[in-house]
Amino acid sequence: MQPYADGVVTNRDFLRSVFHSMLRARILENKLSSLYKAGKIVGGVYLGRGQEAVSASLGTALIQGSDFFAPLIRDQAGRTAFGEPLIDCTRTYLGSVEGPMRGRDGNIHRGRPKMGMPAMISHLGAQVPVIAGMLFAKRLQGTLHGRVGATCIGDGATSTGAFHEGLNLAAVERLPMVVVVANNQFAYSTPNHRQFACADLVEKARGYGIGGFSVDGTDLMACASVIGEAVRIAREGGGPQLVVARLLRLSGHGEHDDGSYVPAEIRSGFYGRDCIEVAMRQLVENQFATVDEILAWQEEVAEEVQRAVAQAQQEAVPDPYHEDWTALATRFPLTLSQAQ
Amino acid sequence: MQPYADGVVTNRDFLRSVFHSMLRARILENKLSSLYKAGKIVGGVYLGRGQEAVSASLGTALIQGSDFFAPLIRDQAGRTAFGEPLIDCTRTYLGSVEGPMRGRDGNIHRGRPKMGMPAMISHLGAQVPVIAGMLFAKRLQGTLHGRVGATCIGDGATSTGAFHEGLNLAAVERLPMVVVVANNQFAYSTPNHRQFACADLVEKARGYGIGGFSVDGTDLMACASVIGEAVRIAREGGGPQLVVARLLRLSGHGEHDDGSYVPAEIRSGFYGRDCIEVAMRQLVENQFATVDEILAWQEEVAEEVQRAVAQAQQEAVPDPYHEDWTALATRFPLTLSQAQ
Amino acid sequence: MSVTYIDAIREAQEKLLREDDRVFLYGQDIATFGGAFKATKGLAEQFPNRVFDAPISEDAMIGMAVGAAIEGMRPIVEMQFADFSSIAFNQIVNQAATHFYRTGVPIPLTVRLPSGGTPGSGPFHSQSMEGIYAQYPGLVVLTPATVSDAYHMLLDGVALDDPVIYCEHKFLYRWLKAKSINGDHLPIGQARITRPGKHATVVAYSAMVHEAVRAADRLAQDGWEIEVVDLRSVKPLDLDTILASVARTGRLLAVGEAFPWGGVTAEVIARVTEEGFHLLDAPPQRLNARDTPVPYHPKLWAAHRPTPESICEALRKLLSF
Amino acid sequence: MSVTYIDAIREAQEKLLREDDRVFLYGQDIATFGGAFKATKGLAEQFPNRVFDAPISEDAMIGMAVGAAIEGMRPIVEMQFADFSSIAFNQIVNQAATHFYRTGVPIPLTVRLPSGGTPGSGPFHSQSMEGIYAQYPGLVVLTPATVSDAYHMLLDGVALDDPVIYCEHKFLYRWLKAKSINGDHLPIGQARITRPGKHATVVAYSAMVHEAVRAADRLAQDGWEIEVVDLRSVKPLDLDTILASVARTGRLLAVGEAFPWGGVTAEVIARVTEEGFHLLDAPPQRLNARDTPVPYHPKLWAAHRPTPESICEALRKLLSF
Ligand SMILES: Cc1ncc(C[n+]2csc(CCOP(=O)(O)OP(=O)(O)O)c2C)c(N)n1
Ligand SMILES: Cc1ncc(C[n+]2csc(CCOP(=O)(O)OP(=O)(O)O)c2C)c(N)n1
Ligand SMILES: [Mg+2]
Ligand SMILES: [Mg+2]
Repeated sequence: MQPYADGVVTNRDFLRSVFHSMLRARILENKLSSLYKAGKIVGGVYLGRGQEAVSASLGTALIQGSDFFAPLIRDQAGRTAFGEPLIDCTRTYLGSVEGPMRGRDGNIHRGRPKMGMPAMISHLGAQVPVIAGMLFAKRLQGTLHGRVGATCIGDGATSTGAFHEGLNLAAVERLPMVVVVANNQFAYSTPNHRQFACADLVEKARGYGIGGFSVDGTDLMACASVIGEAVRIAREGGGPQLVVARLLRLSGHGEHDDGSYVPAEIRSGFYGRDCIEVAMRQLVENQFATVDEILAWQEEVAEEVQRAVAQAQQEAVPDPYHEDWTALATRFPLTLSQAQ
Repeated sequence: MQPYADGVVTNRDFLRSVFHSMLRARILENKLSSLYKAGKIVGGVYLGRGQEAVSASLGTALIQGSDFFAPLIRDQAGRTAFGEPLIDCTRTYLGSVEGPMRGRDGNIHRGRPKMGMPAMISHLGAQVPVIAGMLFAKRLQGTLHGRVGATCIGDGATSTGAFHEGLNLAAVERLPMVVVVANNQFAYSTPNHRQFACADLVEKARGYGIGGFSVDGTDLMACASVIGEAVRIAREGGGPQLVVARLLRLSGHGEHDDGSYVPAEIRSGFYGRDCIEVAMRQLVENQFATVDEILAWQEEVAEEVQRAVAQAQQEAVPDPYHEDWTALATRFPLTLSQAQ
Repeated sequence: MSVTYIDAIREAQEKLLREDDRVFLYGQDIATFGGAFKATKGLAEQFPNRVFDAPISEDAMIGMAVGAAIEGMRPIVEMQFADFSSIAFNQIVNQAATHFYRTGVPIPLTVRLPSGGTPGSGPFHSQSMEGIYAQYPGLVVLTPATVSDAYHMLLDGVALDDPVIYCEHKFLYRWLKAKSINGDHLPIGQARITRPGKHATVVAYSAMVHEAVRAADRLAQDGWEIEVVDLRSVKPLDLDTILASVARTGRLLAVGEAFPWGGVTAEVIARVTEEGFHLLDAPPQRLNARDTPVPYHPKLWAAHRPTPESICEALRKLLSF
Repeated sequence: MSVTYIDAIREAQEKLLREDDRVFLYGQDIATFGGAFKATKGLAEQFPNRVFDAPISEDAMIGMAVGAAIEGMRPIVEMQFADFSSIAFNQIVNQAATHFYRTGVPIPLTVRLPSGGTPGSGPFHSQSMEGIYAQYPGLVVLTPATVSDAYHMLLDGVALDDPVIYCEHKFLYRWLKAKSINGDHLPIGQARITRPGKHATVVAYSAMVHEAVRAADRLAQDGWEIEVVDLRSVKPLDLDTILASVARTGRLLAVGEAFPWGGVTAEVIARVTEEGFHLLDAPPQRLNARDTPVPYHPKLWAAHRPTPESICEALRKLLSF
């Protein structure tokens, strides 16, 4: 969906759509948090609270079925906006064998590569070249036109060699790629000043020869507009675009973490505001949605989440005795004809 | 040696010194090339022809015994300027067991880590964090003041994750480090436009939050001045500095390669001029040296090179039967007292 | 009062910082935060300017530590998980490991790898990489299985002049407790007879030592006396202790938590059969994890790695020859 | 007319590009320049927009290829030297190797690794990494020793749906010639009896097959008939063929050019002793390179890796039991 393609009307629809995904993500994640605290989830739970405006703006600007999106650990909102069914999420967290990862991998590592959404590995930065490669394949196949590939990463992940190599490769190939950096001021407990020394991460863009944008990540309208614009430029052949969003994680690194290392003045500072509240205000003030509408959405979504959790909880977990214990697609030994 | 510390007089001495190292490197490398072609050297021979002004300017601006210098494959001139004896070079290339690598490693991989010059591994970019670590150690030991660490790399190596991670780490620690990129337009056969997409590699500096300089690498006086300045700033606490020198490799990638992929218009273009000739002209025109002086240096150096080759050639090569076949400093089994 | 495996790792680092000013700690989130597993809790406050948060740059972290080691320091680098050392692979195996051989200048660097599986951790937070690093000349690879070893082997490892890959098992962190940090304090390179026996030898290391002891306990109920050897260090490998055990029992099972191709168990079997073939009364057996990534779901995970049940089964087979 | 090992690699890539438009080549200096070893000579001209020069970014090269494979391509990535794949280690072992298991989407990616030692190449242009990659679930690791295998196994490897680590030996590139590229064309996963014999079995792969044959030739002069088995692929490993050979000879020597801890030879011995202990009339032996980085100087290099002399010596020891 294009944020500004047809002026105000589309704009309204776009913003409502982004917000709806934000809401779905927030409510879903609140539920995941409760489930975690109730001991119903094994493994880590990493939430995107406070980052929904950025993530959902990106996911909404992408076209499912044609674009590619590699979400990272705080992209529940982007996943939702890109079209991932909630049930994929609850199944994965709750270990259902029906989920896309079948219990083999967990939580945020889920994906559906064949639907344009690769499944992240934990190693930060590693999805950047993967998205580049998906786009590269489309160029070779002659079907790149009009497509975009995008990925989100954190401030910490900009320090990885993978980010650097991948972004540079995309720049050399001038691929239609958007990398959104959610600079939430911390990488786990590590503050920006122990992570990089430039004034704003967006200053990296020039060094890669790509477009650069900076945006207040707590502001729905700013995010929708700037990220939408970056996606549009990439889609129209402008090469890779780097968007840096300034914001704050509104929870711990994971639900095991209380984030107490974040100083009080940062928490209560500008980026500590909740993007959902800001967005709600923006929608209402601009008469894009009414309070009642939003309350109705909330109720709907809460029920939807409840259903997705309930369904995943009643499904079978993987059974080691029926597990196909091989990592290979090929079944060896091959006969001669198979090998050819 | 500081290029401009005491005005013109030192400047004159500095330039003469840089030039002398350039000359020594060129004459030595011409000899290495002949030895290679005569089949006297096993393994690759990678020369710094055309890059001597950059490399020697850096080596001369550094203080041996206090600064650190990690040369790369085209830094014979910088090595010489930093104080590496010619015999270290000829011994390594000719496989003498007396050389610093004792036949265990070869050619450009030589170094004397304990004298401030680490021995490069082949993997490009890998020396960047090593220099950072040497400086970091000095900070911890309280003896960093006044020191600089430097390394050279090529345009191609800026695409490595190692370069990115290492430079960023140095920037975060604000270490007194200078990274000189010799942008010789090609990485082996790969031209700049297949390597990066920014207009000038110096544009990367801002993205790391460090100082950036750009210089004509064929111009001795420009190199001495700009590189000298970068070293000075780093030494005085200005944090890491990135210097990008534009030039051309005046030989193949290695002596096995004729570099025929370099288009004629680039060869005959501005960066195709020979920095030694430019430097000679500059010295003479500014009356920093006379032609006779330079001719005398040439003769001296040629003899010196001849001696270093002759000596290395008559020395023993390593003997596998007397080789200590272990990669460990520790001799196992340890007794209890040794282990403590 | 009891001390856990991770307490021991913390204590060792505290002692090292206190007694050796060449030691410093470098790793992600290890300073104020005290590390993802709290192995460095409080150390940054106690030793200002000796404990540093690193950027998310594993390759540069090791490269930096190599440089610092050249200049006389003894860095301890914490990888947040062993699995992330794949990013630092080049600096570990090509820079650190080759340095002494090439230049004669040793690199006394210790890399702490939080290793091994725990339920729900999945493919990228569960790996056991000892068998990867041990293949490279120039590295010492330690795999402590006890609280006392976790402590003493970290101290002894940092004292070595060589790069040390210190594989600490995450499952043992809080689960494994001891009355005291003291122990027999064997030197690095020496294996331990954890449990004496006479019918078969199980060679294990790290968390698998405990699974092997459990299996041995069960088989004891049927009258079998199983000897359990704890390798402690996988490189160097203490072949003498293994051979002496096999000489007593005539039967060998090697157990490891890593992937089944190659690795520690293959090396143990190959060395024993080469040097002690005549001691063997039955085909030596191996038990490793399965040949897939480490699965996320606890049910799959429990079936992926060796367990007391599968070790018992392997031992029964071994004893039946 | 004769065809070399590297010709075969080039021919295979040409055929693949011609017949399968999912195939593309990616690597440093492989387009106009034709590659550091000329394995892709002329292919960029012949197949415009199918052969690409990569930046010096091994990690991104593999990451990119994984992405392309997800979208239906069959990339062949050339590492300039196997040793530089250490930079791509994470993308190979954690991204490519785990992908099918995790997601059910296969990654038909082939990574060409110019492997093994040549005189004067030193520690970073000589490595043999097959035993490293084979440890990881999800990878197929091929080690062709003949011209025909170099050709057919590259074709067959690219046809597999899994990531393939194709280890091509640099020493064989121009030294190894054959009359024709055709051969017996065994399927991947099947070993070959290169030289039949009855007194002992040497299991080898890649360049070491030729050294083993030389050693066997020498021992033949003393009346010993040595059987040489060429593994061809080290993962999967064809245990059946090895066991059948050992059943005939009763004696086993495993020879590899990689470092001596773990690796292919350990896996071979461990598997044979586990499954075929009763077939062995003598302790199975191993011969690997020495436990140091690969030295630069030809004199040291020649003593670092197994040679016909050292193989003969190991065989004589084996035959004397
Ligand atoms: C290469 C790598 N190193 C370390 C980690 C462990 N780790 C997981 S999340 C994280 C912090 C990430 O910070 P950032 O990129 O800023 O993202 P945020 O969590 O703030 O959204 C770390 C260090 C990892 N996943 N990958
Ligand atoms: C990580 C890595 N990949 C590949 C190589 C092989 N290689 C050696 S030199 C070279 C080209 C280097 O180009 P550049 O950095 O521009 O330096 P130049 O040779 O032009 O001085 C390459 C690809 C390497 N040494 N390291
Ligand atoms: Mg962050
Ligand atoms: Mg270059």
